[in-house]
Amino acid sequence: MNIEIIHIVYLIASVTFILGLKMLSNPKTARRGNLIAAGGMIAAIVGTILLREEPVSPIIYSLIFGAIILGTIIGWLTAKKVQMTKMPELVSLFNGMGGACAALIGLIEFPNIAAHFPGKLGVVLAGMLIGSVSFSGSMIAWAKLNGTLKNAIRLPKYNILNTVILVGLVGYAVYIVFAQDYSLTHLYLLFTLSLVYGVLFVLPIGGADMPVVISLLNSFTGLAAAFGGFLYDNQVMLTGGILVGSAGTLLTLVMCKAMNRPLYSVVFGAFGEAASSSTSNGPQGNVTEISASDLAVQMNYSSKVLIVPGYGLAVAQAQHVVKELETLLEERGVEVAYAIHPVAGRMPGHMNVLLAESNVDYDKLKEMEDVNPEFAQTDVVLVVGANDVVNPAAKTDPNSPIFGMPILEVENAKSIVVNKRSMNAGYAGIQNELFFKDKTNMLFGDAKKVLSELVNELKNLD
Amino acid sequence: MNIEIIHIVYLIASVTFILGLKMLSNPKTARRGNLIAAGGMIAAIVGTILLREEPVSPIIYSLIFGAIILGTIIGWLTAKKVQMTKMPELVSLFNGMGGACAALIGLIEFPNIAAHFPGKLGVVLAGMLIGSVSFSGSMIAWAKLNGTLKNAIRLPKYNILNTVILVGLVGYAVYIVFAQDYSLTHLYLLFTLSLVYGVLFVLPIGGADMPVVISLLNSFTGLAAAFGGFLYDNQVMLTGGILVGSAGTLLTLVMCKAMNRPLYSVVFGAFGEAASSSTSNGPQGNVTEISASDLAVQMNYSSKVLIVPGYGLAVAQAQHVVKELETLLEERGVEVAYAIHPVAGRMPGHMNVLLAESNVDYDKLKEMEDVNPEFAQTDVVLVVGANDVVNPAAKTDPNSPIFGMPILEVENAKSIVVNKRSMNAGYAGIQNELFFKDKTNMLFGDAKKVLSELVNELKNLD
Amino acid sequence: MKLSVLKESETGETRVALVPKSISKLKKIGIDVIIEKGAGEKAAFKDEDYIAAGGELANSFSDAIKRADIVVKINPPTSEQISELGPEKVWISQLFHRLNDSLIDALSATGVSAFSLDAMPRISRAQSMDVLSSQSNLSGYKAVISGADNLGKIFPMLMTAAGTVTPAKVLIFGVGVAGLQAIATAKRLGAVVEATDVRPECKEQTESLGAKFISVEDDGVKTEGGYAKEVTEDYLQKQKEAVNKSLANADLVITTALVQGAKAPILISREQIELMKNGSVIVDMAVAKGGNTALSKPDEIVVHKGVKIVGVSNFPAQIPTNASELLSRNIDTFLSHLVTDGSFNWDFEDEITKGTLIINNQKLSS
Amino acid sequence: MKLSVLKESETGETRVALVPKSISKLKKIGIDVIIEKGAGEKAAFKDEDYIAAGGELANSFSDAIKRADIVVKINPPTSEQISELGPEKVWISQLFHRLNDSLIDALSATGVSAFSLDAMPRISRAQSMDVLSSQSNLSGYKAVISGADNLGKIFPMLMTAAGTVTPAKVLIFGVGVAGLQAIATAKRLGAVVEATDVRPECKEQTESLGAKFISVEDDGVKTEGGYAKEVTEDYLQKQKEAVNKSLANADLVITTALVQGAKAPILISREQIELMKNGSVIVDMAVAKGGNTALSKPDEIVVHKGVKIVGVSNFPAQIPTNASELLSRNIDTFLSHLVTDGSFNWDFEDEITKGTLIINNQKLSS
Amino acid sequence: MESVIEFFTSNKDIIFIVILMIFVGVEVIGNVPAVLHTPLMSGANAIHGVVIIGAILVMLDSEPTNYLALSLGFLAVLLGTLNVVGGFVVTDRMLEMFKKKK
Amino acid sequence: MESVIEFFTSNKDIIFIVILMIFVGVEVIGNVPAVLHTPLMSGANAIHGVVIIGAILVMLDSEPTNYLALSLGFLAVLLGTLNVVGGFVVTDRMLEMFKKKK
Ligand SMILES: NC(=O)c1ccc[n+]([C@@H]2O[C@H](COP(=O)([O-])OP(=O)(O)OC[C@H]3O[C@@H](n4cnc5c(N)ncnc54)[C@H](OP(=O)(O)O)[C@@H]3O)[C@@H](O)[C@H]2O)c1
Ligand SMILES: NC(=O)c1ccc[n+]([C@@H]2O[C@H](COP(=O)([O-])OP(=O)(O)OC[C@H]3O[C@@H](n4cnc5c(N)ncnc54)[C@H](OP(=O)(O)O)[C@@H]3O)[C@@H](O)[C@H]2O)c1
Ligand SMILES: NC(=O)c1ccc[n+]([C@@H]2O[C@H](COP(=O)([O-])OP(=O)(O)OC[C@H]3O[C@@H](n4cnc5c(N)ncnc54)[C@H](O)[C@@H]3O)[C@@H](O)[C@H]2O)c1
Ligand SMILES: NC(=O)c1ccc[n+]([C@@H]2O[C@H](COP(=O)([O-])OP(=O)(O)OC[C@H]3O[C@@H](n4cnc5c(N)ncnc54)[C@H](O)[C@@H]3O)[C@@H](O)[C@H]2O)c1
Repeated sequence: MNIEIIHIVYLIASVTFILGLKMLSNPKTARRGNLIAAGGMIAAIVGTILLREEPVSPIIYSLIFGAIILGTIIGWLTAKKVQMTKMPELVSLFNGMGGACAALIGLIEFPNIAAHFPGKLGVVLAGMLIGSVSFSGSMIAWAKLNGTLKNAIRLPKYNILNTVILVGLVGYAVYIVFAQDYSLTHLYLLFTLSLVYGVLFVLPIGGADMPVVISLLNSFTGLAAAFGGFLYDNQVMLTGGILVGSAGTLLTLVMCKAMNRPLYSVVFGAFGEAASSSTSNGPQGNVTEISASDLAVQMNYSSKVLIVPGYGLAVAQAQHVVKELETLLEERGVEVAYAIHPVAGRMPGHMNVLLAESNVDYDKLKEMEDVNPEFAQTDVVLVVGANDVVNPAAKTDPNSPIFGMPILEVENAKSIVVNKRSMNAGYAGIQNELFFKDKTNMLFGDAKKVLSELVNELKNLD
Repeated sequence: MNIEIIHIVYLIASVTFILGLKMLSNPKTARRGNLIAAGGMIAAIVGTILLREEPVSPIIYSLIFGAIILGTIIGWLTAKKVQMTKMPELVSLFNGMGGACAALIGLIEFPNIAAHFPGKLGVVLAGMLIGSVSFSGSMIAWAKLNGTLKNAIRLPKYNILNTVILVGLVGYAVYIVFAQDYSLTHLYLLFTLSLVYGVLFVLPIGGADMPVVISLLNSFTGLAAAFGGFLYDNQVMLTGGILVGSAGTLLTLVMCKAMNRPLYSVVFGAFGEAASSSTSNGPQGNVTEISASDLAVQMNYSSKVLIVPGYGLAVAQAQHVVKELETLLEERGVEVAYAIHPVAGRMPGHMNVLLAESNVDYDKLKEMEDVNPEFAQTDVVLVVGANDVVNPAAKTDPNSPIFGMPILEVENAKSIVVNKRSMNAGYAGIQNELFFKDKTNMLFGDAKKVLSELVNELKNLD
Repeated sequence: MKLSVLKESETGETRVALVPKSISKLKKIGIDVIIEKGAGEKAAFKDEDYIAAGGELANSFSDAIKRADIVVKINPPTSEQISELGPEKVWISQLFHRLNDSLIDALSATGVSAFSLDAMPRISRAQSMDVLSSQSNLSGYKAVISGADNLGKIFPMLMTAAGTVTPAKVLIFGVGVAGLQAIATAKRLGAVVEATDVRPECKEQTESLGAKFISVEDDGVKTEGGYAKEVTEDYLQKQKEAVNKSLANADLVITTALVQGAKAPILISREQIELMKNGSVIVDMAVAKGGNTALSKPDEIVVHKGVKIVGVSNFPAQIPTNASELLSRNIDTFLSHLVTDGSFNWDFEDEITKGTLIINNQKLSS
Repeated sequence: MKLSVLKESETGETRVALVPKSISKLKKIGIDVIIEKGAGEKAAFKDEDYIAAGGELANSFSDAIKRADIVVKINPPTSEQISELGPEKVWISQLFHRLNDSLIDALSATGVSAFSLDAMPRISRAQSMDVLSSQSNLSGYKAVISGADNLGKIFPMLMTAAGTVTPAKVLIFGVGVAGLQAIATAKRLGAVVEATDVRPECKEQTESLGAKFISVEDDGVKTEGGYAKEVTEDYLQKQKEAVNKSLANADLVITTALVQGAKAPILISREQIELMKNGSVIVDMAVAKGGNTALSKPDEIVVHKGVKIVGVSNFPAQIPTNASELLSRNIDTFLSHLVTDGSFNWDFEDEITKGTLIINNQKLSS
Repeated sequence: MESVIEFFTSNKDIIFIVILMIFVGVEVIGNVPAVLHTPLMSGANAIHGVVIIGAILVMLDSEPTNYLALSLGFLAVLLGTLNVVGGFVVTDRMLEMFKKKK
Repeated sequence: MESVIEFFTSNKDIIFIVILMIFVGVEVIGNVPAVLHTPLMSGANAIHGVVIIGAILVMLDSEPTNYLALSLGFLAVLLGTLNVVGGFVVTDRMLEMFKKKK
C-alpha cells in the first residue's frame, strides 16, 4: 500500500519539478516556481523515508536524519550568508555535492549490483562516472570563481590529452561491463580517473566562461541522477534527472549563444581564447557587459531611471527609440528623466534638437546642476552614446584635456549602464575610467539597435 | 520480433507528431512540420499492417487496403479541390470523420470487451461517447459553415437542456459499467444520445464562433483517439490523441482569448450573443476583422505595401510607430510607400508635418494622382485613421457631401486593411462602403496602440 | 478661347494669378493664355518662362483685356481695369463682394460676368479651388517665420555651456487653416504652443499637432460653411479669463480669428496687451479685416509698452512663388470646372458655379 | 570691487554684456555691478530690472567707467571710451586684437589691462566662457529664420488640395557651431538640407542631424584649436565641382565658413551665383569677415540676376534677449575665473587667463 | 480509494506518459501566432486521425466471417483515412500561402 | 541488434518517458530571458539534488552493520542534502531582486 502511495508522491514531485522549471523561466513567477519545486522535493524525500514498508533499523534512521539535519543546517546557513556576488561559485559548489552524492551511490552499489543484477552494471558505472566528473569539475570551477585558482592552467596539447582520457574512461567502463570483471580495483581506478578527467576538463577554461561550464556540469549531474533513477527504477529521480539534463543542456546552449561562442569550443576546451578581448587599448582593467534582457529586468524593477544622452545618440539617430523606452518605463511606474549635459553632442543644444524631434516633454530634460544631486536616488543611469560628459577624469585628472569641465556625476547612482559601440574614446580622445567601475555595466552596440532590443525585452516582460 | 519493432515505429511516429505540432506553430517551419507529422502517420499505419505476426485472412487485408485507397483518393481530391475560403468547413468535416471512426471502434469492440475485459469497458464507452459527440457536432458545424444551416437554432432553455443531457449521458455510461449490464440496447441508446447531444451542443452557436467550436471538437476527437490507445495499449494512439487533446484545448483557449470571449461561454453555449456587434448604425452589412498578427504575416509576405495616413494618425500621434513599421517592412524586402491624399487630416499638409517629424523620407510620399495607378500592383494597403479620403461614395453617390472629390482608389489593391477605432464616420459624417467590401479587413483600435502591436508581431516573425 | 492674366496693381502685392505650369493644363481645355508683361516678375516667374510654356505677352492691361474672353487677377479690378471691361467678357478674381457694394455696382455696369474666388463654397469638391484655404495655409507658416524674425528670442529650448535658453511660448488665437499651420510651424521650431478657438472640435485638431488647447467654458457653435459665427460678449469675457495667464507668459501671439462676412473680433484688448511681457510680439493676421487686437494697424509695427504688434495684411505676398503656384492651381481647376473644350459650360444648379458667380451677364456659350 | 557695464555704441548693436540675472552671481564673488543707463533697453532688460536685481545705474559711460574697477562691454571700446580709461582698471570685451593693431596700441597707452573675450581658447573647460560659440549658435538659428523670411517659398513639403509644395533645398557651407545649428533649424522646418565643410569629421556630425554631407575629395585638415586653416586653391576648385549641382538646385544657401585670423574664404564666385535659380537666397554669415561670396556686402541685400544675397554682420543683435543672456553667462563665468572674494586671482600659467589677457598692466591684486 | 491507487500503480507509466504528453502538447504550441491558429488546428485534426490505427487493429483481429464487424470496420478505416489524408493535405494547402513571394 | 530491440521493448515506457521528459525540459525553458539564466541554472541544480533519494535508498537497504556502506551513505545523504537545501535557498535569494520595489 505505502509502496503504491509513494508512486503518487513521486508523480506529484515530478510535476512540481516541471512546473518549477517553467515558472523559473519567467521573472514574474520565478520565485514561486523555485518554492514549488522545493515543496515537491521535500515531499519526495519525506515520502521515501516514511512510506517504507520493510522495517529499518533505528540506527539507520538516525544516521539518515542526522545527515539530513546536518546538511540542512550547513546548506541553509551557507546559502543565506553568502554575498550576492559569490552566488555563482556557491551554485558550483552545491552542484559538486550532488555529483559526489551520485558518485558515492555508485561506489556503494557496485559490489551489490555486480553480485545480484549484473545487467544494471552499466547503469551504475555511468552514474558514478558522470557524478565524479561533475564533482571534481565543479570543485575546480568553484576554486576558480573563488579566486583560489587564478589562471587558466593548460597542459601542453590539453585538447588531445582530454579527449584521450575521456575515450579511455568510457572504454574502460565498457570493458568492465562486458568483461564481467567486477574487482573493486577496477572500480576505484575508474573513479580516480573520472575525478582526474573532471579536473583536466575545467582547468584550461578561463574565469569568464565559468557560468557556461557550471551549466554544463549541472546537466551532467542531472544525467547522473537519472542513471540513479534507472538503477532503482525510481521515477522521480529519473524524471528529475532527465529534466535537469535536457533543460540544462539547452540552457548551456542558450548561454553560449548569448556569449557568441559555439558549443564545440565548450566541449573541446577551446575556451577562453577570446575571453580577454573586452579590454581595449585602455589600461584600466576589465569591463562588465550586460545584456539587453538583463537591463530590461533591472529597469523594470527600478523606481527611478535617468537617461544621459550624448553624441552617440545623435549618430545612431536613436531619439525615437529612446522616447519609446521612456514611455514604456513610465507605463510601468518607473520615473524617467533625461540628464542633459551642456556640451553633450557636437553643437549647443544638440540633445534638445533630437529629443524635441521625438516629442520628449521639455519638463523631462534636466539641466546638469539640477540633476547632479538626483543621481544618488537613481536606481539606473543609462548613458546612451555619451562619454566625455560623464568622464570623472574631468574632476580628478589635472592632465586630462577635459579637466575643469563640470560633468554629470553618474557614479553616484546605484547602478550605471553605458551604451556605446566599442571602447573607443569620445571627442576628447581619452579613455573613461567610469566604464571600469564595479557599478558600471557596458551595453555594447549601436544605440538604435541596442535600445530597440531593450524595448522589446521590456515588452516581453509582461 | 515484429511486435517489438512496431514499438520503435510507434515511438518515432509519436515524436514526429510532437515535432510536427511544434513546427506548425511557427510560420517558417509550419509546412515542413505538417509533412513530418504526415510521414510519422504513414509509418505508423504501414507498420501496424505489415508488422503483424499472426496470420490475417487476405479478405481482411484487401478490405483494409480497399478502405485506405478509397479514403486516400476521396480525401486527397476533396482537399485539393476545395476553394481557399471553404477550408474551415472541410476541417470540420474531416474532424467528424475521425470522431465517427472512434465511435465505430467503440460500437464494434463493445461486445468483445464486455465479454473478455470488462475492466476496460469504461474506456470503450468513453471513446465511443466522445467520438460520437465530436462526429455529430462537427457535422452541424460543417453544415453551418457550408451555409446549409443558416441560423443559430435555439430550443427554449437550451442551456439547461444541454447540461441535463450531458449529465444523463455520463450517468448512463457509468451505470452500464457498474451495473455490468452489457446489453447492446444500452449501447445503441447511448450512441444515439451522444449523437443528439453533439447536435444540440453546436446548434445554438452562431457562425462567427464556429472556429472555436471546431477547435474544441478537434480536441474531443483527440481524446477519443487516446481512449482507443488506452484500450489497445497502443502508444502511438495514446500519445497522438493526448497531444491533440491538450494542444487542442490550449488552442481553443487561445482562440477564445483572441476573440475576447471566455471559455465558459463556449462550454455553456452562451455563444453568439455578441457576434453581430461588429456592425454599427451603418446599414451596409458585415465587416471582417483582422488581428495584428495575421496582418503581420500578410505584410511580411507581401512585395508592396502602401500606407494611407489620415486624420486618425494625427489624433493618435502614431507617426513614429508608422515609421518603425516602414523600416521593419523594408528590412524584410517589402517595398513601402505612403499615399498622401491632398486633404487628409485637418489642414493642408497635415500628413507631411507628421511624417516629417518621424523622418519619413520625402521620396516615399506619393501624391494622389501618381499613386492611384499603383494600387493595382499593391499587395496590402494599410489605411491608418483615414476615412473620407478613401470613401468610394465620392465617385459613386451624387448625394454624398464628398461627391466629386477625387479619392485614393485603394479598392484596386489586392487586399485592404483599415485601422480605426470604431465604425464611426469621419469629417464628412458619412459611412464608408469600403469597410464592408470582401477585400477589406478592419483592424480596430487606436492607431498608435494597434500599430505597435503590429510592429511587435512583425518582430516576432523571425 | 483666350484668357488674360493681369499684373497685380495693389501696393505690396507680389503674387501672380497664373504660373507658367498652368498654361499647358489650360490648353488642354481649349484656353490660350495671354500674360500682361512682367506679371510674374516679383514671384520669380519671368516673361520668358511664360512664353516657353506656350503663353503670349500683352504689353499693357488694356491690351491684355482687349484680347481676352476671360480675365483673371488675384485682387479686385482697379477702376482703370473696370473701364476696359465689357459684355461678353468674364472676370475672375477675389471680389469680397459683401464688403464692396460700389465695386460690384461698377463691375455690373460694364455688362461683364464676374466670379469671385473668395466666395468658393466650403465643400469637399471645391477644396482644390479654394483660394482662401490655400493662401491661409501659407500665411500660417509665414506668420510664424515673421514672428520668429521679430522676436528677440529663439524658439527652441537649448541647453548649452552658456546656460539654458528656455523655449519660446507661442499662443495662437483661431485654429482654422492658418492657425493650424501656425501651430505646426511653431511646434516644429521647438516652441511650446497653446491655442484657442470658439469651435470645440479644434481641441482634437490642436492636439493632433502636439499642442495644447485652451478651452473656453462655453459652447461656441460653427455655421454650416465651416466658418465661425460671431460670439457673444459673455463668451469673449470668458475667453479673456481663460487666456490671460497664457498671454502673460507668451513670447509670441498669433491671431487668426475671422468671422464670415463681419469685422474680425477683437480678442486682445489694450489692457491685455499691457499684461504681456516686455519684448513679446503679437502677429495679427486678421489685420486686413480690422484686426484681432485693439491696437493693430495694417502693415505697421506698433510698439506698445515693450510689446510689438505686427500687422501684416497680405502674408501670402511675402512668399509669392509658392502662393502663386497654389493660386494658379486653384484657378486652373476652377476654370476646368467652368470650361469644356474651349467653351463655357455653366451649370446654374451647381453649388460651385452658383456660389461664385456674383455678376451674371453672360449667355451660356461664348 | 566694482564692475561697470557699458551701453553698446555700435550701430545695429542691440545686445548688452550683462543681464540682471548675473548681478547676484557676481555679488557672491564680491563684485558690485553698475549699469550705464539704458544699456539693456534694446534687449528687453529695463533699468528697473537691473536695480531690482541689485545693480546701480550710471548716467553716462564716463560716469560708469570712472566708478569701476572692471569695465565690460561686448564690442571694442570707442575712442571716447578709451580716453576715460586708465591704469588700475581692467577692460573686458571682444577686441579682435589680431586685426586691430591701432586699437590695441591705443588701449595699451592708457595703462589699462584688457581681456579679449574672442581670444578664449577652445578647451573643454573654457566652453562656458566662449562667446564666439554661444553667439554663433544663435546666429545659426537666426540665419535660417532670416533666410526663410527672405525666401519666396516655404520650407516644408506640403501636399494640399491646391497641389504639392516641394520642400525648400537648403545648402550650408561650413559645419561649425553656426552651421550645425543652421542645419538643425532648417531640418526642423522641413527643408532638405545639405552641407559641406573642409573638416572630414563634419560628415558624421552633419548626418547626426539628419542632413546630407557633401564630401570634397581632398583632405582638409584642422588646426589644434578647432578652427579650420586656410585651404589650397586646388581644394577650392574641387569644392566648387562638388557643390555646383546642389547650388543650382538650392533655394537657400547659408555660408558660415571662417578661417582663424584670416579673411573668410570666397566659396561662391559670381559665376556660381549665376548658376542659381531665380528667386533663390544666399545668407552670408561671414560677411563681417569679408564674406563667403564674391558679391556679399555687409548689412545689405544685394540682388544679382534674381538671386538675393543677404549679408548680415551681426545676427545675434537680432535676437538680443537670448544673445545677451548667453553672453552675460559667459562673462560672469569668466569673471568667476578671474576674481575670488572681491580680488583678482590671476594665474598666468592658466591657459584661459594667458590666452585672453591681451594687455597686462595690472598688479596681481586690486 | 484502494482501487484508485491500485489502478494508478498498475498504470503508473501510462499515467506518467499522459501527464507528460499534456505538458508537451501545451508547451509545444505555446507561442503560436494567431495567423497559424487555423492551420495548426487543421494539422492537429490530421494527427488525431491516428485513431485509424484502432480501426485497422479491429479489422485485423476480426473473424473473416463477422460481416457486421468487417463492414463497420471497413467504414471506420475509410473514415479514418479521410481524416488523415484530407487533414494533412488541407493543412498543406493552407500553408502554401506562407511561401515568400519572391 | 536483437538485444537492443529487446531492451527497448522491455523498457518502452521508460524510454518514452525519458524522451518526453527531454521535450518537456527543452520546451519549458525555451523562452527564458537572459537575466534568468543564473537563477534557472541554480534552480535546476537544486532539482538534480533529487539524487539524494538514491542515497537514502542505499542507506535504507544497507545492513546496520555494513559500516563502510553506512558511512559512505551518510556522506552521500549529507552531500545530497547540501545540494538540495543550498540549491533552493540560494536560488530564492537570487530571485529576491525580482520583487517590485514599490
Ligand atoms: N556640445 C557642443 O557644443 C560641443 C561642440 C564641440 C565639441 N564638443 C565636445 O563633444 C563632447 C561631447 O560629449 P559626449 O559625451 O556627448 O560625446 P563623446 O564624448 O564624443 O562620446 C560619444 C560616444 O558615443 C559613442 N557612439 C558613437 N556612435 C554611437 C552609436 N551609433 N551608438 C552608440 N554609441 C555611439 C562613441 O563610442 P563608440 O565609438 O565606442 O560607440 C563615443 O564614445 C565633449 O567632449 C564636448 O566638449 C561639444
Ligand atoms: N486637409 C484639410 O485641409 C482639411 C481641412 C478641413 C477638413 N478636411 C476634411 O477632413 C477629412 C480628411 O479625411 P481623413 O480620411 O484624413 O479623415 P476622416 O475622414 O476625418 O477620418 C478619420 C478617421 O480616423 C479615425 N480615427 C480617429 N482617431 C483615431 C485613432 N486615435 N486611431 C485610429 N483611428 C482614428 C476615425 O474613426 P474612428 O473614430 O472610428 O477611430 C475617423 O473615421 C476630409 O473629409 C476633408 O475634406 C480636410
Ligand atoms: N472645403 C472644405 O471642407 C474646407 C475648406 C477650408 C476650410 N475648411 C474648414 O473651415 C474651418 C474654418 O477655416 P478658416 O481657417 O478659413 O476659418 P477663418 O479664417 O474664417 O477663421 C479662423 C479661425 O478663427 C476662429 N474664430 C472665430 N472667432 C473666434 C473667436 N472669437 N475666438 C477664437 N477663435 C475664433 C474660427 O473658428 C476659425 O477657426 C476649418 O475647420 C477648416 O478646416 C473646410
Ligand atoms: N571649447 C570647445 O571645445 C569648442 C568651442 C567652440 C567650437 N568648437 C569646435 O570648433 C570647431 C569650429 O567651430 P566654429 O563654428 O567656431 O568655426 P568657425 O566659425 O571658425 O568656422 C565655421 C566652419 O567653416 C568651416 N570652413 C572653413 N573654411 C572652409 C572652406 N573653405 N570650405 C568649407 N568650410 C570651411 C570650418 O571648418 C568650420 O566648420 C567646431 O568643430 C566646434 O565644435 C569647440
